[in-house]
Amino acid sequence: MDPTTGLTQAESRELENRLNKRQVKEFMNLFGNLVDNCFTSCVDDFTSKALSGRETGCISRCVLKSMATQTRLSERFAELNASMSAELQNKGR
Amino acid sequence: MDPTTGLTQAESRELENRLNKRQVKEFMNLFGNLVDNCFTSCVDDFTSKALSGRETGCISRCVLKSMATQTRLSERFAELNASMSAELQNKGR
Amino acid sequence: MDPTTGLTQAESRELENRLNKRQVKEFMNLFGNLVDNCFTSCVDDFTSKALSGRETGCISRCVLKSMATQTRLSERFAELNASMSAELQNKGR
Amino acid sequence: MSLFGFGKAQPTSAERISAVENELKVVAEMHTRMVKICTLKCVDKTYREGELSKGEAVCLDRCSAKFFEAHQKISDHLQQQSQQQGGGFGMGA
Amino acid sequence: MSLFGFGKAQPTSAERISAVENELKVVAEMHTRMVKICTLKCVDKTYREGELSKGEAVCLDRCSAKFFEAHQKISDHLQQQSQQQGGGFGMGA
Amino acid sequence: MSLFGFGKAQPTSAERISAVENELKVVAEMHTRMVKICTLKCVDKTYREGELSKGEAVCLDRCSAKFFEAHQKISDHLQQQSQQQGGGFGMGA
Repeated sequence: MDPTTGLTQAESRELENRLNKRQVKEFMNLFGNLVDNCFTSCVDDFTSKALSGRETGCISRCVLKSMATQTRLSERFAELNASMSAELQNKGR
Repeated sequence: MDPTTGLTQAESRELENRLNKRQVKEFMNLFGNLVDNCFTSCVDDFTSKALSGRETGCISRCVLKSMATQTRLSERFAELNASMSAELQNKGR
Repeated sequence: MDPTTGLTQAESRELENRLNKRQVKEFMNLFGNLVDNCFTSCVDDFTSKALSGRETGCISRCVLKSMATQTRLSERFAELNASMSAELQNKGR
Repeated sequence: MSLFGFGKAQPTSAERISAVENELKVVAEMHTRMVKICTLKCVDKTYREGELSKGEAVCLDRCSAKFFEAHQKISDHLQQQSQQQGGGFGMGA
Repeated sequence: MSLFGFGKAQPTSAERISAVENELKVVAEMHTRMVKICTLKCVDKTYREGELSKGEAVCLDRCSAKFFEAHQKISDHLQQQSQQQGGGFGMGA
Repeated sequence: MSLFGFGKAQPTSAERISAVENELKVVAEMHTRMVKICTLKCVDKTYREGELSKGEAVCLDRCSAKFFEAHQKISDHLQQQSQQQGGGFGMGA
């Protein structure tokens, strides 16, 4: 039995399975949002059917900056979530 | 057998189970949209990491007004849906 | 065994079942997005509770144009997807 | 709103449940979309007040009636179209 | 964030897994919403640089802190409201 | 577009179905996103006409080609990044 979740080993395994599926889904959403956001922000010229050098550069920088944003916000999220959980624990949950 | 839905009792129970899950999901969406909407509308000053009095007040009013909107539209929706269903029934469905 | 997917017949049937469910879901999304888009673009006058002739006309044209857009983009998508798949196949996948 | 009728002679238990579940889901999604759109069209986002103004309330009532009318019109439209052309509105896959 | 506690005496295995899964899902959705909103509030969309500027990074930190505070406030608000009125925030179906 | 390959020696029946289902889902979501973005970029929202103008049609063709190119570029980008850093783009949970 996992003392944090109160689940048996078999239950933990089933949960892990489902979380893996969720993670695949979340990664796909993340990727889709990245494409949406960078394409919308960087591509506005439809006089040609190939990306221009300017557009390609913008997309590369957009991907890098979006990943930096994601990383920074995930760190903050983890910190804030931990301190909130600690607070709730102190109140007796 | 339920004469409206044409389901047996066991089927009704299974349906109820699924609808409960859906309701939890819908409530979570509702709550998430409320946070999105009220945060986006009320918070625009990032010179501090704590909500200002003005922002907190705006969020409270936003929550109240959003609940009033939700309630009013749900009443209208129920009326309109009922009258539309009655109309379809009259046409012989 | 299907040589393209590598699935047995029973697996293909199960897959088809799931894809049918997905198609219903996708059609519902498509329809919902159509209503959202055409209502948002065409209806802006709330001095009456019935659609005006102008609004009704706008909605009809919006539906037609959206279907034309959907059809054209789906053709392009199929072509682009086919040529991309062929390219990947050539690289040895 | 019978988008998912019982076409076949004897639907299985799972099919009967899914049919009712789907009808309810269609109605729930329509509700969600209506709330989103009519809030956007009618409710002032500065949140100086926590209550709906008279003007906002009337706008919501009219918006919901127009939304139902538009929803019905678009639904009829698509049904006509699909009878004439035998589909054509989809991924074309 | 214990929105889905163990109210009943002896939850089944499936219920225990769902409860943990739901808590994690709530947290994941909150994370996704925060990333979307704070990116919108803080990150310049011209992508002249592939890195976050100092100003953008600080804005993201403050935005995430404010988002957690707002999230908590709105959650408390709704809980109070639902205790006073016994619900009222939903589809009313 | 083989994001979900068969890494292990002998995948079970359920895994094989899921793999094919996931590939199709990725393609369907990409299609949905492309329709949404290119409609936004190319189609005039006043709906004075029920047909696509020549200019709109050409814009849609080019937009879809650019969308595929951007999609591919971003996908390659992420794959490089994840090989260099071993992940880092996710919730960090």
